[in-house]
Amino acid sequence: MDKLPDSIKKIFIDKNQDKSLPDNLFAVCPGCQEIVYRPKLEQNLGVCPLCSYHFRISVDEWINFLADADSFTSLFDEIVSVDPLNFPGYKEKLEELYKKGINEGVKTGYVKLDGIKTLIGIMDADFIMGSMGSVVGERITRLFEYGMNENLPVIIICRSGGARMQEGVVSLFQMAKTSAAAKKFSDTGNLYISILTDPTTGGVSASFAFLGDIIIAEPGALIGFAGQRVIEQTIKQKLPEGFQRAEFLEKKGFIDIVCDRRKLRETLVKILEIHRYRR
Amino acid sequence: MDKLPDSIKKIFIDKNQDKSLPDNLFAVCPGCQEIVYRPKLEQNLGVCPLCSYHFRISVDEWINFLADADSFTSLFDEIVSVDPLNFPGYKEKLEELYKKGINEGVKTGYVKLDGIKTLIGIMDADFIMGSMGSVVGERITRLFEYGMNENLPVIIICRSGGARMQEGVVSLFQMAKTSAAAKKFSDTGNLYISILTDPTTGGVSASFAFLGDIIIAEPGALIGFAGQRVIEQTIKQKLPEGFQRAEFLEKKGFIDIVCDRRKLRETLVKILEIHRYRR
Amino acid sequence: MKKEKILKQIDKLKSIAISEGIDLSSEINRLRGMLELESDEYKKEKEIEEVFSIVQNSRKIERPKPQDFIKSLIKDFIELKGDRRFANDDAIIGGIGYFDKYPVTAVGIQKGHTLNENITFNFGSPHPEGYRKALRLAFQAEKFSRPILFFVDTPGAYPGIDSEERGMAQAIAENLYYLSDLKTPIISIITGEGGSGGALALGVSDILIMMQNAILSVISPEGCASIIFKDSSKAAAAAVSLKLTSFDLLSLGIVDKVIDEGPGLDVDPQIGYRNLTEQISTSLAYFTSLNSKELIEHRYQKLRKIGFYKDTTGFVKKGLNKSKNFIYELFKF
Amino acid sequence: MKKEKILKQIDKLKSIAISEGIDLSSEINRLRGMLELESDEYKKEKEIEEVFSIVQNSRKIERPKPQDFIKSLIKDFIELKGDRRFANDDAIIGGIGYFDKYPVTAVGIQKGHTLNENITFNFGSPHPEGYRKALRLAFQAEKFSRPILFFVDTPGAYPGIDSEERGMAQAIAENLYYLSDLKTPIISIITGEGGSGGALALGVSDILIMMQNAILSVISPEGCASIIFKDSSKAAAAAVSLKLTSFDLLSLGIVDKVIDEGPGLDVDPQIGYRNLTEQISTSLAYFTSLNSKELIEHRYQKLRKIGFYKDTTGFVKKGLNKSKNFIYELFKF
Ligand SMILES: [Zn+2]
Ligand SMILES: [Zn+2]
Repeated sequence: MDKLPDSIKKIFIDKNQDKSLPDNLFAVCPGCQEIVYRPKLEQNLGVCPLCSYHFRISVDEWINFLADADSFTSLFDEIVSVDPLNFPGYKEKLEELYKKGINEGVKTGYVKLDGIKTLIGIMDADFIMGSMGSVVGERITRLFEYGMNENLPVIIICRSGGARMQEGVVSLFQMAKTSAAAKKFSDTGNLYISILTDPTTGGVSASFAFLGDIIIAEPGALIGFAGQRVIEQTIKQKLPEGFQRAEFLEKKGFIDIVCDRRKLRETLVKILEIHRYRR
Repeated sequence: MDKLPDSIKKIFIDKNQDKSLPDNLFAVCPGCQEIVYRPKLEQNLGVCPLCSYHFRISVDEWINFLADADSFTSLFDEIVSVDPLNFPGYKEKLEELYKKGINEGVKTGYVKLDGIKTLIGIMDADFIMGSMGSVVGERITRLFEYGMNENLPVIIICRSGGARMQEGVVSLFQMAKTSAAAKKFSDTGNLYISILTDPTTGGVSASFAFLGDIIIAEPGALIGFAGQRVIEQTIKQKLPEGFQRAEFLEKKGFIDIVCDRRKLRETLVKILEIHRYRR
Repeated sequence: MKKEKILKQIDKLKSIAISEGIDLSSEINRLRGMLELESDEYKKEKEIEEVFSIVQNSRKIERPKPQDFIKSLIKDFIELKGDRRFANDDAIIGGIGYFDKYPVTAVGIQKGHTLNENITFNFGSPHPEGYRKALRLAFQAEKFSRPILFFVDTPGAYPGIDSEERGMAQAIAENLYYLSDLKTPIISIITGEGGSGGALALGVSDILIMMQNAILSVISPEGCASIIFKDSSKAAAAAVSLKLTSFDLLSLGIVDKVIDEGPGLDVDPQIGYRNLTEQISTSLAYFTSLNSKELIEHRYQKLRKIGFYKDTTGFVKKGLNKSKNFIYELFKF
Repeated sequence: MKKEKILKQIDKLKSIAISEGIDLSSEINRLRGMLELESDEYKKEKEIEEVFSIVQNSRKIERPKPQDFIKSLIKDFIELKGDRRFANDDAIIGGIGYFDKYPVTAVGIQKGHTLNENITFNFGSPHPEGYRKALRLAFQAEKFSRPILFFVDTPGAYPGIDSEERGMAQAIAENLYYLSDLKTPIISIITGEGGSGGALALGVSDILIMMQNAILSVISPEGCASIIFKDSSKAAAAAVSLKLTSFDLLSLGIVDKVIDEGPGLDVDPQIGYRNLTEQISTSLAYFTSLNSKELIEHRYQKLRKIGFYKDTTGFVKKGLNKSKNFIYELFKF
């Protein structure tokens, strides 16, 4: 990992609290407020070496970090978004994003993890908050269908603001569609591991994100159905510290494992193996 | 109903707070503390006409009240208790109870309700608190097995202090045995209605009592796993008003219907009919 | 307003042209152009007005609520309570009864006609235990081969601390998951306000029916306006953009049937009830005639096909994972 | 004590009889009779002592607890948390790993070796969510055809307000119900204190194994003494009456195998672990060789046959429902 990942760069710019630090070679960690040296952070998979704060990392970084070298082959890139409702500004937004080369709210394909072939979906928060429109729904659905036909496990790294409002009820029903596919996939006896990263909320959390046989969450990740602002407005009070965070959800019984990113790959391989996926 | 049911008589004696009332023709209701006239109470199925307090009634009274006239035929009376552990005093207790003519902790058989044939089990609290020993377990199990073979519904009126300690772990395993039978019965698509009356606790509550497709409770009935004294000793504080009562359990999501005894028969018939048991 | 002015001006010019014998046609055409522009705007305004009045109508306190539908359509209804885990949620009513000759399981989201009722029913916003109760009753319906009727009217699942603590997201997801292949017919009817995931959790069905003046939306128009348009006053316009009316959703292929309400359910519910009854009867007859494999396959395909996207397979010549730019090119056409 | 005195007295009389040449045989016989009586009592006392020391041993803080068994017997254990409804219960640990070559699901009740641990683990007394977690993991094991190992050591399900509020009775009942025909092998091992329904909820299995010094009881000896004997000091005697030791339960046909602990698990667990490992290996090989129908039928029959009663069918001549008195007559013989 010699290059500087873009998303981390962006985070440094966003989160950097001391503008005087030159060239963003250093960043202020939102977890410990300490100054961290960027290349160190990179080496550490985007986890603060001091306090283990998990920075958000990009789709490419996820692939680099999880997959065996050059093992990723993308699937379903051919499915692209349209603007079914003629929603104000949506078409322009899509064009702008495609121009940037971002493919959609989720990237799907297959990889090898320590030699074990598995299907993977990685959500892309840079594409309209990783929201689930028709394309995200269709790709996730196809991923499950592909998995049930090929008897491959499915791993999905979730990160989403929820439904894609610009596709209205069409977007809402992607929740039902992906959940139905997850059920059909499960009935073939195959394994689905869901990994919840910061943030996993709304329509994605209320569908395939919480339907994993095994649900893993990254430390500190915000996970929930309703947005925190909406809840605060409804109950007219401040939310408690740690509310809707991975550790909170684990205590409440909704997460199997809160797993440090630095141990995630090894954990996934172990889980895949025990489900007899090394052949 | 001309005769005075024994159990009600007994309750009057037990509960009667004003000993001066002659001959127990009147009783003080534990619900409203008012004086109630015994024949009125009888007419009212043992429910206080003033405050709807549900007095405990006996097995025979249950049959009289629920079943079509002369429709009850008992089953499995031939199974009687032994003393497998040679437990101090158990044999003598059993002999004493049999001498009194009480058959066991549960009476099982079939009845007709408004012409609909159904299997029924009625627990008898006069037999060692309606505790579940081998015979209760065996009769309940046979009731389910009979039901699955004949495609008949099963109704069980629960009332029990729990496991029969005098039969040790043999008694404990009746919970597993009856639950397994309930599962097998359910898989044949037949209906099991569980009716929880005062009290339903311990091993009976933690097995077939809570396994009904539909769970009905009598108003005010004490229902729970642990005894109130044990809980108070454990948590070192008094229990809140209404704790472990039917209405409490309904609020907590564990009871389908809290049903007044005076409406129970009609409710049961409706439920049986809707499950297509009138043929 | 403007339109009338322009029309009067055109009339005036025409009279002048005739009386004075001069050619004013270029000026008149200019005005006509303005008129067309004006008329588009006028139509749009009117549409916004209409759609938002449907939104408001769908929430009317006088409108019959799911519990009223159950009372009117289900004979001998027996309420069954509880999720067997944590609580009975009063925002959801469920039980068994007869629809016509069919024993059915009916589940509805309760909404109040009065403030007191609304407090009891939490304004029609269920907690996770409500959805879990619904699922429990659905499993029971499956055991006894009873069709299920869902009546849906909710601003949405309740967004509170307790809801999140008990896993609202998980509860909704689980409903979608298990309802998708439950082996008994499911009919879902949106009767009023179909609010997002909280409505969808009871919307997975063999046939999705909407009352004519009901709405179904991924987000409330108010929420959409403030999030997308950054202007909460634009709720009415957002309502149009969201395509949340029954006929919009019918034409999008998401809703299968729209039920004529006659004068409107709030005015006289009987016509709406009658039309709905007819539709349910037909649907029950059809779906109970399918075997469970056919039923499940039909339900899956119904959900499966929802979605609008462009499949560029035919055009793609390069390797799949290198098609990014190419796709972008395609998208422009 | 008394016994020794009597023996000395007999010796003395014998010497006198020989030295003095008189017949003391009747007196000696009288004393011998006393000795036998005394010996019965002595035996009983000794039994009470022995059994109660087993009870106390089963609860020893030094004794390995289920989490230690899992650590020692399960390779690559990955803990999986939560009931997906309300909470993760720390009194129960569950997860996946390998037993020998078998991927298994292992679930244990955690008990502490220290006060702090005990506070974390609630002294090995689970709440309803603990049993629901166990059941969730059991269903998952079924999906993936993984055998299940339950390690049980608990004073009982937690008797608290919160436990009752969340349906302890219902939770245990549901475990018994669904485990009874779960389509994957289940092996249950009572490692220490098998306390009543709270132990049984993880005791429904294809083979029920007890560590030699473990106990399994419908009620604690202390509870039994105070309820039945109305005297809490009679716990030790109650322990004998309850037949709660591994060998008692083996001979009652409830426990299938007793595992030799060698010097005792608290002294050196390795021998016990080794013997248990061997037994589990044999059992897994056998039960994984059955198809699911055979497996379920075996499990059902195993539970089905538990119970001691007299079936008087052969004797009954009268109508079944009039046999009360007749049964009473029979009972006396
Ligand atoms: Zn840090
Ligand atoms: Zn009264």
